[in-house]
Amino acid sequence: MYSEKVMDHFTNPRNVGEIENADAVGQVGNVKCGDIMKMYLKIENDTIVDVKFKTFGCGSAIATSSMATEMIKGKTVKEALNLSNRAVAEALDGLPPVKMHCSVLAEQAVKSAIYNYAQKNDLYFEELEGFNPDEDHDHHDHGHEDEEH
Amino acid sequence: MYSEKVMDHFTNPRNVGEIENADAVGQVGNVKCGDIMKMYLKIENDTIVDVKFKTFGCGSAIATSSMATEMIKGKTVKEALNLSNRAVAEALDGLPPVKMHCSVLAEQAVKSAIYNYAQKNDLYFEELEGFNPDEDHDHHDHGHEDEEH
Amino acid sequence: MKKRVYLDYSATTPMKKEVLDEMLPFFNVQFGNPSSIHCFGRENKAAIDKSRTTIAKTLNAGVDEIFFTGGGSESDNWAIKGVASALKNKGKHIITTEIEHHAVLHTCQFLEKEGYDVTYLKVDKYGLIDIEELKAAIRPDTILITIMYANNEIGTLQPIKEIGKIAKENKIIFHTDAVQAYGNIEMDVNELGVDLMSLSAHKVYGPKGIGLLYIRKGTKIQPIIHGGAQERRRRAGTENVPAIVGFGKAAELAYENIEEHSSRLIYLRDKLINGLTEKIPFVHLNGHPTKRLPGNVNISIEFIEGESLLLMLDMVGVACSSGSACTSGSLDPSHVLMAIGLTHETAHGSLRLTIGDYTTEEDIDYVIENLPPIVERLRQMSPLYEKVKGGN
Amino acid sequence: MKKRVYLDYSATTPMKKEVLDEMLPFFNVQFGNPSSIHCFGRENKAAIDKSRTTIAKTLNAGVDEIFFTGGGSESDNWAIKGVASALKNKGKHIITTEIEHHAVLHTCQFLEKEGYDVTYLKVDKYGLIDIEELKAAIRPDTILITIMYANNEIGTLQPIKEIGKIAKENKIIFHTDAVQAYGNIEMDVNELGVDLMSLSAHKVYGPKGIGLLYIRKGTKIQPIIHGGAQERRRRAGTENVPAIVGFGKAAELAYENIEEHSSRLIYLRDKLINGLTEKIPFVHLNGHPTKRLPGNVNISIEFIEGESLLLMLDMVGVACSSGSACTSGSLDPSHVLMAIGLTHETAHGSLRLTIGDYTTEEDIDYVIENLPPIVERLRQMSPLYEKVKGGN
Ligand SMILES: Cc1ncc(COP(=O)(O)O)c(C=O)c1O
Ligand SMILES: Cc1ncc(COP(=O)(O)O)c(C=O)c1O
Repeated sequence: MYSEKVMDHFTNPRNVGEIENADAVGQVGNVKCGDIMKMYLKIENDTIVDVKFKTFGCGSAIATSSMATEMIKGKTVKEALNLSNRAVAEALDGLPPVKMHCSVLAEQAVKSAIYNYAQKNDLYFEELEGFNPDEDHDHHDHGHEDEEH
Repeated sequence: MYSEKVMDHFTNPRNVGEIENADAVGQVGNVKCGDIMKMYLKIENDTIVDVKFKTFGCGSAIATSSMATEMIKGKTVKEALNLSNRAVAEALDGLPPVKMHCSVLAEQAVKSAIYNYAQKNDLYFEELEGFNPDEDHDHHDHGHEDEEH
Repeated sequence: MKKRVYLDYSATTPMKKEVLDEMLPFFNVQFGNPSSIHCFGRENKAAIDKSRTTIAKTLNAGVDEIFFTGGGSESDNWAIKGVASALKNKGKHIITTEIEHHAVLHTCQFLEKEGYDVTYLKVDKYGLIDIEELKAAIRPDTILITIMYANNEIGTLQPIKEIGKIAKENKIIFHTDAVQAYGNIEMDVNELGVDLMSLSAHKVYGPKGIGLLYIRKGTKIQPIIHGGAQERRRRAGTENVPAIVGFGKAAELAYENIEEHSSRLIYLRDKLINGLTEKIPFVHLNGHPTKRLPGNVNISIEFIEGESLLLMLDMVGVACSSGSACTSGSLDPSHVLMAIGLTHETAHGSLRLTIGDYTTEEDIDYVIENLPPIVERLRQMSPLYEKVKGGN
Repeated sequence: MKKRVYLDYSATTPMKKEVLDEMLPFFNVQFGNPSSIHCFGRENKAAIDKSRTTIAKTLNAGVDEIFFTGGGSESDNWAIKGVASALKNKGKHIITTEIEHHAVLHTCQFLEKEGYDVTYLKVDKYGLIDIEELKAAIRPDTILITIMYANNEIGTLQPIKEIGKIAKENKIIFHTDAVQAYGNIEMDVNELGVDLMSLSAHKVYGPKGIGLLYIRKGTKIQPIIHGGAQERRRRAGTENVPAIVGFGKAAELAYENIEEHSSRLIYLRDKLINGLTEKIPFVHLNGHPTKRLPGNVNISIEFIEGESLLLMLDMVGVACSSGSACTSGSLDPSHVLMAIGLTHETAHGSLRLTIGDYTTEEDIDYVIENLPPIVERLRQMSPLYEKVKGGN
């Protein structure tokens, strides 16, 4: 079902935890769908110097959180905003179709944290144009993508 | 499926054949249902001294013909008229429900031959009251008796 | 080899060796079509009848009231659509519950689209229906009551006998999905007062792909698979002889010492429930404490999600499920757990461990030992757990 | 031991040893529910996919166009009722033939009662439909054409490709029951132009109780067994993993050297036909001399009845059938033989001998030697034979 990479990031998730006095905190998902991701960023000179996450969710939700944090660590905020869900999924050697929404959630968690950072510091990022952290990013399409044709 | 007695009478049918100058000949059944029985009787002093049959039909049609001829041989015409299909079936240690119509046919074959005898000799038997040798005695109920409840 | 503990007997069971042995000759020696007259087929009719007789005895049913199908789902579909079709001129109202298996629920939903009217009875926090609500739901046009015997997720047993009485008083056909109950509790179709009952062999150490519908003599029901004259013209298709023979053997073994089997399971079940609820905080049992399947344990573990729990358990060799195995294609929280009033997050964190004939006491101890650290690890990752810890 | 000659391969086949070997681990080792996440179940998804892929290749179909069912009858019911239900607002006219298997015929008759209109195409003396009649039968409200590939009684092969073309031109869904054709002739769903196709494993040395419906992508069809999310939500019920695996293996073996298999069968078939028609007077072949299944021999033997013939053949160890095995529950003369114009008595005296992988040339010789005296014996008992002899 899951690739070895997914299982690795699920069983040994990187960057689990919280950052006290984080510069940015974002949370996405909802309990209805069974996935919640919370992300903490430490940002210095526009660069993400530390990142931690906490996730309530399935194996791939934990793995995508772990992978996404690895992928933005050390990157500039701008670069992090350009992280796409496909990139996360690819870095994990793919996800089952029914689990693609987890990678979307990971992308949104990063955006949500940076949105929080932008708000606090009164910054503008065009990548966040139209982004609403309270929107339901999870399209409730679990298990349907390949179920009907 | 069939009792040993049925199989015995099917594989070694008694009284197969024709009687030249028979005193009575009767035929019942029709090809539609797949069973035709023809019976020949030699009658002396009201007693059936010889009997032969020919049957086109399934295993139990042949077996009931054989058994019926055995059961009326040496009997008076009156006694033969009282042969019931149940008696034939019982003598064969029973028939499958879907095959009970064969025993009916055997009974009718005997009656039909005696009817022919009565006609030729201008005799009256109350047992033949209402009997019509050309009637379709086979009620087309093959396979249905125990199929629905 | 790594320890493997199978605790998913409600999803499916391994076939017993005796069952397989009984089936083997029918695959390639005595393989004939039972409808055939010749010796390759003829004797298979007898084998089918033997199996039918064995099973009928376990249910105190007539031999001619047992009709083999391709599984529990087909039986459920047949019962419901078959009665709906046969009685459509009498009425179009069906009563069921919110916690039925999808084979019943989705069939009812399909019939709703076809113009039927379905009442879904609510259940209480234990998963039990309210008999008064059932009585109130009955209408002049009610043609069928379909209520499951034992729930596949939380194991709750419904008061089938009482329901049967009410159905009879109101002259309504009563179907029960007894797929989970069969082989685990004694059952007598006459005492229970059911008219139709679905069973499936693979839940009782028999083969997959074979089930049956018990049809009380005189019950009005249409076939759903038309064709040949098999199963006394009520279910077409070449008889699956090996599977039917296997089902018969499995039924025989299941009811040989049902009391012992059941009390052994109850002992292990209660040990597991007590062990887990004592050792793990924020855990509670779903379903009824006593009116439940002997082998069913269903707990909610707060703050964590079921799939990640299953994956971690799998890594230590423990196989179980979160909600019904049949529904895991969808990750929506189980409709059963929602019906008994759990919140979404609690429903997502549910674990079903089902015990069977090959479960040992060591297996139970192993789970009681290995589950708590896994739960703790996942909770450490969970954003929902923060607040609780903070509050401590 | 007494010689036993099985010549009833169209009724069912023995399972090949390789098939059984492939199935065995799935009964009690790798027995998990494929919907489960844990290792007892997870790997079974892969086993199912492998089987689906193997079978798809033999049909030149997409892997996601194969849906497993409980057998050929269920597939036929699904195809016909599924399309009827999905397209009921478009039209209610269905075209089929007089010589379909009962799984198709009785389903069509059921739909007639539900308000659908069915045209039953006639066939000629060989059992072939007339393409012009088919064209003429098409109406604006025709939603389905269902015509079998190979007839189970007389073996006649219909011009499926031509029918497919006509169906496509008229944008009508085309279903074919290929239960008898599969494994005996090469087939390519795209070349044939079929949208739906029914297969059954037990006719190709696979297990009983498993079949499939090929559904071309985009074909509008409703499920008939509702419930769990198996088979991509189109056919509910715990997957019959061992049987699916067995079906896959059987399909692989069947198409490994299909040409050799088929030419070997044709050789034996023609030897049997020639031997019997030469040695027994008043015998003729039913069905088409060349457009027929490689293994099918169907002859009418005048003046005698089929069942007694079968019983006598059984006594010398030869297993065959008279008409379809599925229809032998009823003793009415076969609807197929009546449709090709036989009289009742000739239809009653028909014999079907079907040849398969384990048939040897000695078996054929044995039948050619043993049948004539049996025929003669029964004819001596037959009142219908008298006249002929008298006339000689
Ligand atoms: C042409 C044809 N269609 C359908 C079937 C039904 O298949 P099954 O017995 O697998 O239900 C058969 C065989 O019985 C058949 O020969
Ligand atoms: C309560 C209940 N009903 C019906 C079914 C369906 O049975 P099957 O998988 O044999 O179709 C199941 C199991 O999946 C079940 O647990």
